[in-house]
Amino acid sequence: MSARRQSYREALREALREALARDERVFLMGEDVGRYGGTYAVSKGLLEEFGPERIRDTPLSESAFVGAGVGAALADMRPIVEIMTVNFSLLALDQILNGAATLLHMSGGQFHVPLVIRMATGAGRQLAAQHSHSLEGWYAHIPGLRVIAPATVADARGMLWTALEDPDPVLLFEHTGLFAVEDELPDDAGAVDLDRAALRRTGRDLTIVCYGGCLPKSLAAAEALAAQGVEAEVVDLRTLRPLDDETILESVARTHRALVVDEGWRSGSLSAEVAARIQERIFFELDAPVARVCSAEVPIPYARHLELAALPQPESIAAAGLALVGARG
Amino acid sequence: MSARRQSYREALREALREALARDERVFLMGEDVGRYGGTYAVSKGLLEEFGPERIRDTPLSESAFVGAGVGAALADMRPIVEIMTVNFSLLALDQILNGAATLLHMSGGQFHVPLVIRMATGAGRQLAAQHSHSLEGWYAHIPGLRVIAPATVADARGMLWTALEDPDPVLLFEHTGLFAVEDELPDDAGAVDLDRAALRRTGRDLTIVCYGGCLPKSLAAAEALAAQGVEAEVVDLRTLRPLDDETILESVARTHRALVVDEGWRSGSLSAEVAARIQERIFFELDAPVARVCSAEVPIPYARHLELAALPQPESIAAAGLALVGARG
Amino acid sequence: MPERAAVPAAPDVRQVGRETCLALLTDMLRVRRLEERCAQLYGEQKIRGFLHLAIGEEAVAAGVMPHLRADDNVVATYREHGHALLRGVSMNAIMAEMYGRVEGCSRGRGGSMHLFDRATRFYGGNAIVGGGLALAAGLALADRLAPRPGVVTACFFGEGAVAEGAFHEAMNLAALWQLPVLFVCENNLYAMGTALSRSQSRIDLTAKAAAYGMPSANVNGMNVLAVHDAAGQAVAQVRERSQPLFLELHTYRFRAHSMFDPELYRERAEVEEWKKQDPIPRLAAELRARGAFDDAAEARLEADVAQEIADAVAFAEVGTLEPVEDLLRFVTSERTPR
Amino acid sequence: MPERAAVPAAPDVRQVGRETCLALLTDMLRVRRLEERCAQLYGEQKIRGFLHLAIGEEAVAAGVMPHLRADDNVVATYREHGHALLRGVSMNAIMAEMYGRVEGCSRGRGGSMHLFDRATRFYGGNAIVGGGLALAAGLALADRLAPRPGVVTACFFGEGAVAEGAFHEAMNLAALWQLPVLFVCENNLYAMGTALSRSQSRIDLTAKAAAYGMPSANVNGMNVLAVHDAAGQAVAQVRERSQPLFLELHTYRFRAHSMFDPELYRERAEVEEWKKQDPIPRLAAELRARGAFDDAAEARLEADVAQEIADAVAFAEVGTLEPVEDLLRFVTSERTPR
Ligand SMILES: Cc1ncc(C[n+]2csc(CCOP(=O)(O)OP(=O)(O)O)c2C)c(N)n1
Ligand SMILES: Cc1ncc(C[n+]2csc(CCOP(=O)(O)OP(=O)(O)O)c2C)c(N)n1
Ligand SMILES: [Mg+2]
Ligand SMILES: [Mg+2]
Repeated sequence: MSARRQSYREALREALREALARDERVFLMGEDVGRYGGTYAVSKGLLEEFGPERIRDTPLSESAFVGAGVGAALADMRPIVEIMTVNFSLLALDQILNGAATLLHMSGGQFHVPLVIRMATGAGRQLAAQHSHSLEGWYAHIPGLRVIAPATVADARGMLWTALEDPDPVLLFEHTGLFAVEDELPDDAGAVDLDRAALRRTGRDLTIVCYGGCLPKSLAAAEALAAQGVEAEVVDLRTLRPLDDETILESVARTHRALVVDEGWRSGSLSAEVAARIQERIFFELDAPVARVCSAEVPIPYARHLELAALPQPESIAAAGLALVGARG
Repeated sequence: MSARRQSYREALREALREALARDERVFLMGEDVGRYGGTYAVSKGLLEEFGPERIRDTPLSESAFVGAGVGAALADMRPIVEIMTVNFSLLALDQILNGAATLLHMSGGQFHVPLVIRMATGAGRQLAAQHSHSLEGWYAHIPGLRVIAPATVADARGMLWTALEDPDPVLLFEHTGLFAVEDELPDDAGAVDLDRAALRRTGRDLTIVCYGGCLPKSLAAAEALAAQGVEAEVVDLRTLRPLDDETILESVARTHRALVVDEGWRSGSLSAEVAARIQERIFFELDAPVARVCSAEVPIPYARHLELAALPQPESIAAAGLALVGARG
Repeated sequence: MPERAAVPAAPDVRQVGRETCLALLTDMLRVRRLEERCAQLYGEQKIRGFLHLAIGEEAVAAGVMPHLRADDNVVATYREHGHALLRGVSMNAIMAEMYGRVEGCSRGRGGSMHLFDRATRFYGGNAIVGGGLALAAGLALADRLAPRPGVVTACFFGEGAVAEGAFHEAMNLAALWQLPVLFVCENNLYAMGTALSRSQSRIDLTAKAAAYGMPSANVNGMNVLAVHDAAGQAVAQVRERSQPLFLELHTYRFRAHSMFDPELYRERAEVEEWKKQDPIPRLAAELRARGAFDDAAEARLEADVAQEIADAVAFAEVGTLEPVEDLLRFVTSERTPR
Repeated sequence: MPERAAVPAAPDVRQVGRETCLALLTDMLRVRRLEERCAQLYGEQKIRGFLHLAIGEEAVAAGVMPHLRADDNVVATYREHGHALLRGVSMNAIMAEMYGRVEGCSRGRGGSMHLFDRATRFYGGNAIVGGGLALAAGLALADRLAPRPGVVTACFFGEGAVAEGAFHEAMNLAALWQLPVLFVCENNLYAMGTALSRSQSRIDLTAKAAAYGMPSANVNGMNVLAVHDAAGQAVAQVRERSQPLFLELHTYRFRAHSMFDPELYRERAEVEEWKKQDPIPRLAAELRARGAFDDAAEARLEADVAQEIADAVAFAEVGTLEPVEDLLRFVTSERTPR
């Protein structure tokens, strides 16, 4: 089977192209997805290929075009709505929470909302406080949604397919730090199983649980730890709602130590839920408290050195890993 | 010192009246705060007393009037903005997160936002999926905000004062289930210390951590437990951001068992953060994993029996408390 | 309909036809009596939560619905009992819903504010003011893309919603993309206790439509024949031209906003004044004047309606409660049908 | 200004006066050269993050700012270097901000998109499209309540913002409460890659103002004398009547939206056509034609501006980095000053 080197961005684009080609009901809409070619060039070329009805530029009206996506999904289309970045998704949150996530239940199971909402997320490019949010964890709080965060090129390629097969709304978070990442991808790469977290590295001494933009950082930290004789297992959550408890717990039950890495602000981030669950379920397997490395609780500052200090980094992850294996138990 | 019996609603109203009388810069704005008398009658009579410039009815424009509150606070007024309920606050979330919470930092410390935003919160009155949210925990994720949740008549009376003295934005959550609760209140009841959680009941066997609408339920559960010989300590968080770790940890270090009660949906609720912190900080003091009783992960259903089943209840809290003291350790 | 048509003269009973008029009267009466009964049942705590009555405003739903086809879509607000009923949702299912029963049109999960029905393409029941407009645009977009030419989406909302950003965004989107949406603004002058003049700097709401280049009309919403006439033209225009249209219907609610409203914000006299325009006796009187309605007919009609309501209450009373073990159903779709 | 005034004839150099014209020219040139240098520094990675240049649009800020008093307020967008500079924020502080230095006008926490300055009542620098309008209404509300009669809040935003619900809500609120806000819409025809005609069903934006009953005017934003004239009248009207006003300034950005934009959405020829209207050479030529400007004056002016920029760069280069230990400062207020 042949393989090609592809970037995360290209993988997302191919997944979109394939979805559009496969199913007439699929269309993409959002700000600058068409003529501009996509803010992060993900949808570049698709307008030429599929035309303006299916690659639909919208006005700056996040609430309306997300709501329109919900409406179109209700009427059995398969809309893919792109919110340029998670930062602007706040303007559409009512439509997501009180609409997309809730209609199936409120209608007693009558109205499905097969909607996929993609958004770029994350900090790290000196875009400052209003353009650097990591709010995936927030969305993972909402019943009725599936929340996914591809961290690898293969997942960027495969997750959209699976998301489009979901009869319920799926939020897909693309970390801006990953767009340029490249990897080999088999030519027939396709749908991936969204129900399971993935072991990205095996190790006996501790489990690092992470997702999205923190996967490469966690893997780098694991390498650094390995150089010091500490073998970290790395679990990539992939789906943030619902969480795959089994994979997490199975790993931690083996390593007896868990470190959760999350680009969200520490208090109330997804890391808290993961930590709470681990101790709830396998408290007596733990040799040490579940530790966390998250973003500092500060609106992300512009200055480079401050932004770097505010976010999880391979160094801070490795340091927390070392402290964890040194902890009593 | 004499005392009067007062409802939570009346206490809130007196706090508003006092604030308006004390400081010319204070004004109240929001939907139906004036002529209607407040959706929950909290501001009833204030229009007549303070006039329409200071008791300002707004159009149904949550984003604009919250943003206007931020602007007025920047210019050194002391606005109290009422968002009728937390459910509608989603429409103003951008102004809260990207504005109120962030301006001080983005401006390098130049622009303070002394804004108080009040909102009703909570389920329990069969208002169904779109009108029953408990999103305080979400807001407690945002750096730059203080989030408070009065659970007693005294706190309803005192917290507004303290909030208005804060140079930074404060979100005040009033649980709809508490408006009619009455209690004795000294005539000179005034400002309360927002930095500390409160021990509402002492006990040796476990610590129940809760806030807002779950306080009466937790106290009822503690009584039920006491009847079975289990003495629960009840900690009322009062301030959800920043959390008063000390009071929580001090109690749990004594009881060695913690149960967190939260009306938010379980995954990603504030209860997760509290649980994560407890095990992080005093893991080796714990005789059992930190347990949680939260709302079921379902849009709140209309039917009464289903709504009751979806929310924490004294019975489910007591049952979890019993299970916890029975747990190994 | 031209851009911002003037208030058209209402047709009279003769022009509209006796059958149609009687049907309109029946429709309005069914809604009126149903809601009166709901208010009672609320007092008896059979119905709980929020309950918003449209008593006084029946001409709106009654005048618009007859023009919609089975494949059209309807989006409404929390004040939607009449809309659901006249769209064709059975009174049984509506009543059972308010009782929180499985037999309810939303299985008891939604309640008064969230009536839904797939069979009649009734997309709710939305309790977020302004929340339904974008949804309607999306339904119409789906019809455009499918394509299902000639399908109309009727979207009802109160005048209070006009202040919401959601209104602006959806109106622009519908006009920009020429989506076949009929926006029906039920201007009953108040949003809870807030009079329109305290909510809008300019209270002529068709001026908003004009700002989007959307055709619009002003209609007397207390005269069902006027509504029926204007809505007929409007629906036809949306259907044929596949472009949105904005109808402002001037109406009034006779009752409180919800069951909790002490009505401090308006004078009793104002309410009484508007009651003189009650669309039901008005049409009944016109019919009587033409000899098309009399005491006997009225008694029959009332009896029929009373029977329908009695049946619905009986149906709801014996309805099933969803087992508590099923609490978590319908959060996500069931992949294998149970 | 009447409701929706027609495009007024621009005054000429003689009418405006030589001194004022030279000041306007100087202002525009300072912004132009500053931004050209910023682009360079971005290439050198001295400036990072997003950088949005207003090259081509200098007449907007240059024409409006001179009419504002020290006690007026200014709210702007992420494309605000010129606004900050011409409001009186020092070039040093602006450049240091983009370098991420403590000496920056936001201590390096904000960067290019978040210039703030308390001294000049410059309330930022907002990177959420439409995010500043409600803020401006609130500033004006505070002036009303304080009261500080005669104070004006000038709020700048791009035409893309008009599609946001936030625009609608803030416009209505300002008009309803008669708040003294000057809304300045910088219509440069594109929001990133989206042409206005793909964003608005009706592209005459003053029609939106009319829907709120707000007076408005259309102005040629490429002619600084026209802007200066219209803004003068507008500011005076807002100040005197204490009511909002909407100015639509037709302008064009010569450069890409940001440093990442491949400009696939417009023809090179369109850009070149607009460049012929470049407001800087246009005014320079008019001044030359009147003998009020010549090669020597131009050389002097360019040299002065170059010096100011060189100084600013030097200042920023030697600026301080905030200690990493201070990362958490300014999240909440410091109760005891450090
Ligand atoms: C976004 C939002 N804000 C506030 C409310 C609370 N609320 C419910 S109904 C209502 C009044 C709406 O008035 P209008 O749109 O005129 O409809 P009417 O009730 O008159 O039919 C308000 C403010 C809400 N449901 N949603
Ligand atoms: C709410 C929101 N949506 C999207 C964006 C991304 N974005 C940044 S600038 C911009 C274009 C804005 O255009 P316009 O308002 O015309 O201002 P211009 O850039 O032309 O000056 C967009 C879409 C944003 N910053 N905020
Ligand atoms: Mg109304
Ligand atoms: Mg623009």
